[in-house]
Amino acid sequence: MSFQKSTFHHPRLKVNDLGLTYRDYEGALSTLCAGCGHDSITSAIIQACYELSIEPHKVAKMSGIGCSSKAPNYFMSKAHGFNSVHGRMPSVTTGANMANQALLYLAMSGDGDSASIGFGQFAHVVRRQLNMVYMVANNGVYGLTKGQLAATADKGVKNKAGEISLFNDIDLCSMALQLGASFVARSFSGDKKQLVPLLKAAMSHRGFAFIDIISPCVTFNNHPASTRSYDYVHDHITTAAVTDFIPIKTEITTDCNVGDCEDICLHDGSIMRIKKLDSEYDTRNAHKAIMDIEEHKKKGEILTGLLYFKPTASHFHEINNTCDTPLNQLTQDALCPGARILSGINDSFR
Amino acid sequence: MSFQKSTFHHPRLKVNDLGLTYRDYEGALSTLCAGCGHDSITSAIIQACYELSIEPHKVAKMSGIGCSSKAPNYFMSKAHGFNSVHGRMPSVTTGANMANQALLYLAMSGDGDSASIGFGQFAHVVRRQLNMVYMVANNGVYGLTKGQLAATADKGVKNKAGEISLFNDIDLCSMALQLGASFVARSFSGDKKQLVPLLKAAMSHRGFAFIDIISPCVTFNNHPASTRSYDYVHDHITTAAVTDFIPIKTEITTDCNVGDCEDICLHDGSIMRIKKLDSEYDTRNAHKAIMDIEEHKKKGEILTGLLYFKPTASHFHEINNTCDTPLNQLTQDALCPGARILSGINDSFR
Amino acid sequence: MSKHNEKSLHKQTLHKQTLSKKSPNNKELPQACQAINEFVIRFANTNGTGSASANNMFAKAILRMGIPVSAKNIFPSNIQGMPTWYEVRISEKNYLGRRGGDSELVVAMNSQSINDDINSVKVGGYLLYDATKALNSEQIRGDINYLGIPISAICLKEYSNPRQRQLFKNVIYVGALAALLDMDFAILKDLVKDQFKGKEKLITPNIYALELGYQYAKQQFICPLPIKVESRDLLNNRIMVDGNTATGLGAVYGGATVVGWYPITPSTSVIEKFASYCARLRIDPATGKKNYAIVQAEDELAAIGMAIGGGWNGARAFTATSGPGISLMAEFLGLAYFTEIPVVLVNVQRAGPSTGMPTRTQQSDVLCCAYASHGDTKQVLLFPQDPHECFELTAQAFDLADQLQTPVIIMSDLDLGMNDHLSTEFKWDDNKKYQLGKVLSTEQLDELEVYGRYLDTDGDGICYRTLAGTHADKGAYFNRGTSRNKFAAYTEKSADYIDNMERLTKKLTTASQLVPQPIIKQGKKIAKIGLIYYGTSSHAITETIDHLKEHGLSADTLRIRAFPFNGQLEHFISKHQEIFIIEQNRDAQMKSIIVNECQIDPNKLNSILHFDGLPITSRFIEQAILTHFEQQSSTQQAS
Amino acid sequence: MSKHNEKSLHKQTLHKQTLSKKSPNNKELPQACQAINEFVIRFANTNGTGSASANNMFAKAILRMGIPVSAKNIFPSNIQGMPTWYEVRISEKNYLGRRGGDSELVVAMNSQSINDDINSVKVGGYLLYDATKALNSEQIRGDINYLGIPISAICLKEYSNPRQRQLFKNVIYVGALAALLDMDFAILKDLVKDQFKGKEKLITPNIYALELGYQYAKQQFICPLPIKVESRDLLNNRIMVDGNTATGLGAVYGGATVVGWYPITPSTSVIEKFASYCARLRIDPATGKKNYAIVQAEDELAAIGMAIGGGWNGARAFTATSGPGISLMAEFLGLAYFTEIPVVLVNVQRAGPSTGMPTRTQQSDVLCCAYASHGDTKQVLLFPQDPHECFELTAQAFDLADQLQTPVIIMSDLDLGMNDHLSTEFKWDDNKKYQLGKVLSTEQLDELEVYGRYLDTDGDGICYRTLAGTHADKGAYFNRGTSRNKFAAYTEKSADYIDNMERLTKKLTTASQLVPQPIIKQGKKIAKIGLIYYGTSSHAITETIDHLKEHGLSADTLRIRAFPFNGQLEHFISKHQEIFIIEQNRDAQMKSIIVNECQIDPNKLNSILHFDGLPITSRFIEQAILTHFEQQSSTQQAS
Ligand SMILES: Cc1ncc(C[n+]2csc(CCOP(=O)(O)OP(=O)(O)O)c2C)c(N)n1
Ligand SMILES: Cc1ncc(C[n+]2csc(CCOP(=O)(O)OP(=O)(O)O)c2C)c(N)n1
Ligand code: SF4
Ligand code: SF4
Ligand SMILES: [Mg+2]
Ligand SMILES: [Mg+2]
Repeated sequence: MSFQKSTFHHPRLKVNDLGLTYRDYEGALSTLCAGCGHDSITSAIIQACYELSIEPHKVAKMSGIGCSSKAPNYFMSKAHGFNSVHGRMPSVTTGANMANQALLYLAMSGDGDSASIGFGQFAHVVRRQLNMVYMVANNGVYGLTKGQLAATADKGVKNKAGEISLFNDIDLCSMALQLGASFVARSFSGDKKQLVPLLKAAMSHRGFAFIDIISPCVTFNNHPASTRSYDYVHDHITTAAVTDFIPIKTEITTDCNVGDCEDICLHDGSIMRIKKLDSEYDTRNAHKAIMDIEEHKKKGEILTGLLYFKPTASHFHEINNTCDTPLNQLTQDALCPGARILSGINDSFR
Repeated sequence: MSFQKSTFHHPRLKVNDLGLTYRDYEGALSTLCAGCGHDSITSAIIQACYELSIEPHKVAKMSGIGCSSKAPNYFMSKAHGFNSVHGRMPSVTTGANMANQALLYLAMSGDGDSASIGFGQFAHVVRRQLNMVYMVANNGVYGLTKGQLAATADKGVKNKAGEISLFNDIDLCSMALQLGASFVARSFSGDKKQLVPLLKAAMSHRGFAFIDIISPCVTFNNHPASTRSYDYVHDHITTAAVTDFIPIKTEITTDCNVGDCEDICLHDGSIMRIKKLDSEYDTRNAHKAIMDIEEHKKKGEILTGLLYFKPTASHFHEINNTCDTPLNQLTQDALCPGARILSGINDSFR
Repeated sequence: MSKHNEKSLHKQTLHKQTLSKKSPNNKELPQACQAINEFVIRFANTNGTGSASANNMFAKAILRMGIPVSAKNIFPSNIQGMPTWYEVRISEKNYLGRRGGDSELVVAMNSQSINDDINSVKVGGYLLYDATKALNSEQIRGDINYLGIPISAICLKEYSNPRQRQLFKNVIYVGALAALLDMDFAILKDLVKDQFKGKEKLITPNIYALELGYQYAKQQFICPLPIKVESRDLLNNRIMVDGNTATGLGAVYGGATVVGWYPITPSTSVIEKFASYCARLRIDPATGKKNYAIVQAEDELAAIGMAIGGGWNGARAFTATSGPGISLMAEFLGLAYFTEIPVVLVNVQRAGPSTGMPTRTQQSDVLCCAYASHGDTKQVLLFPQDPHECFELTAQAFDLADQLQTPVIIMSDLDLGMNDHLSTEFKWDDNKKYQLGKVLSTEQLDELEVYGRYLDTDGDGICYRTLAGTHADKGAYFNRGTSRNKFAAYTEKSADYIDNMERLTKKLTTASQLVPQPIIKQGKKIAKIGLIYYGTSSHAITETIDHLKEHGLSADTLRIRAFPFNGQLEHFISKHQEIFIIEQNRDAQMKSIIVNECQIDPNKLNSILHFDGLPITSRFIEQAILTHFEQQSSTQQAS
Repeated sequence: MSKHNEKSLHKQTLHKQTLSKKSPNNKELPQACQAINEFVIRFANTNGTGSASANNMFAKAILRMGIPVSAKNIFPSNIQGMPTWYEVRISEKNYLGRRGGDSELVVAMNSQSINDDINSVKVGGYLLYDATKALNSEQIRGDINYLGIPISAICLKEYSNPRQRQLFKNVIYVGALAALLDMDFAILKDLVKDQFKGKEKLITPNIYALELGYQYAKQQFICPLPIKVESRDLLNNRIMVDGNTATGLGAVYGGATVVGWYPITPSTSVIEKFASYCARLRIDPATGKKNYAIVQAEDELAAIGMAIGGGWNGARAFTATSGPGISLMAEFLGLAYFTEIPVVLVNVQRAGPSTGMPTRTQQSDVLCCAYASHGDTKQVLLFPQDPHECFELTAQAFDLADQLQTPVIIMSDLDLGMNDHLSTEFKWDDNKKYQLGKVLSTEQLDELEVYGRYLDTDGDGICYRTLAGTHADKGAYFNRGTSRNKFAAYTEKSADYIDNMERLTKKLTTASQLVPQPIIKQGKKIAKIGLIYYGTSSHAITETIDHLKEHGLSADTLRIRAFPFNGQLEHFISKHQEIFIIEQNRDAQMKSIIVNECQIDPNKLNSILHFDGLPITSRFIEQAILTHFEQQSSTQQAS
């Protein structure tokens, strides 16, 4: 069941550049468990889109199957959404994007959805550099099927039923880095301050952006033996670099030390400011990022923030040399070669 | 069609420790193209098994679909083989191994089979550390379907039909390393001297062993614009470390400089000798291996040899704590709890 | 409040007053429902609030009183906070299918759904609700009886911990029901003790909560109500258990050792139960090591791939899945069919198509399983009706798969798999030996002159297989999904291909003799009506037969237990004038298969199709049959 | 040499001597085959040796002489070194199905298969072979004529480069055939010129090779042979092309822009041809950019996923696959059916099950496509018979998918897809507009009061869809594979679910009216026999009808072009006493569907099932029909 919220607008609600209120970015009432990390992601997305003044109907919300994949129903009801099949969101998003490159593709997946059944599709959509924001709500378990261990669960942890994770975890950020993603970040659903600007940067990035968001499952993976519980994550989080997002035509102020701060002009003219919290960190080195992730993991820490960014990335349509008009808007005139040409073709078969 | 070779044995053929001749390790006549790299892999496997005195019927030959996946038909006809479906060899091998851990699993796959359709299964069998030898015959194309580009093809190369590879290649060795494989090597079908000892080491290793074998497709990917042609590979190959294989009870001689040479005692008592050709190379550092692979690639070189090895690796059955008797040999007595226990179970439902 | 809307309201509850004939607003009250051991209680809860175990305790208490009972859990595809229902049918007539219709008693604990829940009370029935917050006038029907208990208020007073306040609500209403329905309170106490074995600290507070409810009801209402239970001895040794538990246990008894699986509702618990029984019964006593291996695969393709790999290598291997997983397994099922590998697949069907209604039941994968995969394929299917058969047919499935060297698919469904059913107890004969089929031993191979994997030596379409590692020189072959000759060598020769395909057809004929035969119930005199059904539809049938008799109609029945069919089905159809095939799908899938495989004129077969996702009811079936005859007689009159 | 083995041998070839009535060993020679424009030539080659283009040139030369011709490539599932055959049927009677049986002339170039090839020459027929190495005595039949040409020796002498020595062998025998069969040599030269347009340097050596063969034959044999060709004007504008090219071109004309695909024989060339036509016809002239996007996906699941994503977003999207790919797409096909997304899938069927015979033809995915995916599903299928229909039905499939908002599957097969067929030319009417179905524009949404994605406003089961980005406030919905109400909100309510499922059934009824109707050929007087067939079986039918007439049997025909069916099929069946359904599969899959969907008594339907992987022949069909009537009359006599 899903509930529509009342659409009555309080006259004095704040509006963004498009004249839309925060509520214009909301979706149906969530049916997730109270306290589920995924709901915090939803609200971070709403905030980011509202603040970026994204036109809701220019967004396509994509997902697979899982609690996390339900989340797109809970933001932006004015955007079309496609809740597809388990693990296959990347291919559906690829096709959708092929058909219409003018939309912003916000895709939500789970760790079961992306690291197990969907791992092949995940890898290949990274490889194809599809222009999209690929979010994984990483809770270390299969929420919707009641708590089985995901492939992202750390080796040795137990799920609620007491089963131990026997194998090394698959780190989706490391994989995305290795596969050549141009924007890779990790964040925490409980840290909106970090998450919202990362989301904004990812949405403004033209190219493939991946964000692994640790998102505790309160029902099945919030116990003391978990490394995806709110408490554990709070206590073990560490951040390499974060972003600030400065929209077009905003005056740029300097609020950080030279050297630890870098302003990058994005294709639409807005500025992404990378602030390094760890001054050693290099957001341009994918290999080092992989090693840093692992070193922190060895120390029991979770490295979050912007892990890698390549501002000059190209994306699928550039590589494919697709025409600028979205393919779904080409008319018969542009598509159909017509009878005259056909008669020439017929002749080639005589 | 497949042809059986005549099984007549010349009385003076050399025999190995089991009293078997080289021909006892052969299979059906190959139906691959004359000059196909895969046939060289076949003969390297035959040589390795013959020299290691492996009992043919204690081997299970596993494969997916492709020219490469036909290869198991062309070695060891005395071993059972399973030519499964495209991209799914890893799961079938997992099940087979679960059922009978006493066999040696020699698995052959192609780059289409493993890097595209089978990428998810590839990743997860690595993660589960199945005790097997996973070989990929890497020719950069889909041979059996006539030359489409594989995901392992280098960006920018053309296939025979003139299509350009638009995206970064997936490097299966790097992936295996990232996913925690305990033995990772790259070799070249044209370099038996390197390949045979690597195969022996992989077969003697208890744990997951991965070998990516560059294996030119003479029919569809042996042209000048290819980076998987015989000529290209010959000219651009470079080797980090190779192995020698010293069977049990053989006297160990020193034939290399101290420091660049390491002897490792395997679980069956034989010795694997790692000889470093590049004295800087560290076969115990998976991350460095990934970086080395890439650095060489940037220089236009193909790094081959033993890339990584973890002698103390554990494997699936150890982790699972499976009983030592192969599961397929357990009798009804061991498996069926019987009527008495059932009546207790019935009572629990009253 | 569409139904029996009554505006004004004086008293909401029957506090210590005799049930009057007058409603609170002085309208004539309909006769209050009266029943002993023959009524339905519906619990309306919010999921994730712990109601399931309390409701289950209630049902089990009825069971321990010796009264036949059935329970249906109607839950949402979400984890917490959505409406969920639990329907308990108490029936000393042994009518254990879902009854359907309104309930005599509704326990309405969910404010989200309460309006609908109030409407689901039968006229003259009872509504037990949390009276902490008064009902509004819209929620008052004049034709039912209200039993308000301030459950939240009691909990607020009694408990300080919020989790307890939530959990004990459920226990309190069970306690109240004990008083209202005259249940054996001692049984409830025992159940609490059983449930918290090992967590003894929890026993006292639970019993205390039961008593809170019990006492409140005793004090405030006239107990028992006109609907109530009385102890009986009607169980005949039956047990109450869900089908998935039985299937998991059947796999243990059947000797399964290799499992690849991927979680999916409603099949997950098949594997969970298999795993937990294995952990208890399958650890090697000498070494503490496992006599089995279970892998949570990365997806369903891998899951069936593992099972096939295990089956090929001579282990008894299986997997379990539902809907989408079945579709994903299609390619591998074709491979196993064509390469003739024994493997068992448990399909716990849910409502399709696509993701459909994952927590609702259906029998809608029949067609896609019978002919799974591209090309000409036919698969062996088994249709258990209850937990007893889940156990028995699962164990047998491993024999059949080994004997036939082909996949065997157990066609369970959500109702059977996840709901508790009263069922014949599980039985095992220690003298029965596993049928491992035609597998050649080292010695047999030694004696053999020529070995051909696909030589049909016995003429039954089933050939001799060999296992890797058996023999140093003989019997090895290259297993492949491509076509091959009798010696397993690759071939594109038409004659070899046809020969092989025709042998596979012959094998299916052999299979039709080996699989469990249909159960036919037929009087000496053949009835006019023949009912054909399978799986969980069977629970509605006794009731249907009885009710049809009341309408002067007698019916014989045939319950399909397996595909492929043999002659009995055709024979039954030919002997009956009016055949009805009862199914829980939209497209009459079993009928399609019957028509196709038995060459039966489809016009001879009437379909009764129930596919709303809830278990089929006898009412639905009766209705369809009666309507059929009414229409028939009206057309006859007209013509 | 099982067949006509003759031991002793004097002369192997008919060197400049009249065809004598005596065999080389003085036995009576059977009458040498005589035929003008009505015979079969079979080329036996090794694959990977360049024979395909030479053989194709031969067939095309016949075509350009105005004589109907058909060609079947019978190739192995391997790349190089295995036997491959090319069968050319020349028939001025327009019998263009595979004839089957032995051939009048066999060109035997493959020493691996030569014994079989010699046996495949018809009594009195001719064997053209490479006489560089003499045949052994076992290979000499007394009842056929040997035409030995030392082809290898000629090549060795004429060419130094080994690749040329290999390639020109094929051209030489084509040249020889030109002399032997009295072909128009100028046409062959033209074909060479056409073939090497752009590579002019290759023209002269190829023509030289043709002449080598031509001159050798002229000098050494009495030319022409009693079998020969004569120019005619029998083509009626027909073209010769393979079905996959036509399908790829149809997709261009149908406006397809989004393609996800994965290579698999025999469907690969559908996409390759689509891509190459797009590269020619679909580059934006202004910018040089592509008006389309093609992705070689990682597998078939991703391929169909991409097509569905594209279809959801309003592009015309498709994919193509075969056998295993169909199985892998099952889950996604269910999603597209249930979420009502237009998408086109081309299934070029090959011989199953499993990997089966990947380079052989069959019609064995009918059942699994019609009911693809778990749950209650039905898919729309189209059955093209020839390249003309591949073109037309593919273009139309995009209209149908958009109009019906559901997957449309084009059921081609290897024979149709990969073999050249003589076919009506492609036609396109520039006035015809794409039917984009019910998609709401911004303006339409503006005017709408309430939008519900699944409101059946028009009562035809097809609802109005909206595309992302169309309207700032209205029309957005959450597309899902779970069940939903008319407003696309998630529901587990039985009534909503049933309502939706019944609407989908209604939609299929609407579909049955929109899809291409069957082609019925029926005289004024209804014949006793009704033949029902579909797809490539049609090529055998003219011949069958003629031959049946010779046996005094007349037959009407119905060619199925689409599923779901409408009333015409039932009507045809009811009007004919004896119905035969002709299929290229083992399990009578189309018959199953007919019986099931049209409620027809299966006993009324006789199946003719050809499933050896080669294209069906008229001989096979006639035989089956004649046997049927013989058996019928013998049982009638007996009784
Ligand atoms: C093909 C298929 N297999 C299995 C399922 C059952 N299923 C639903 S959600 C899910 C896992 C969800 O886990 P995850 O992606 O981590 O999401 P979460 O619920 O944890 O947010 C599974 C296995 C399914 N719907 N489809
Ligand atoms: C499910 C499925 N999809 C596609 C195919 C067709 N197919 C056969 S082999 C192959 C690719 C083989 O490429 P690779 O694995 O690289 O092996 P190679 O032939 O190059 O050795 C494909 C796509 C198939 N058999 N099954
Ligand atoms: S089960 Fe876990 S992941 Fe799912 S909604 Fe509840 S808390 Fe969130
Ligand atoms: S096509 Fe390529 S890969 Fe296949 S057999 Fe020939 S050379 Fe080898
Ligand atoms: Mg998860
Ligand atoms: Mg390859």
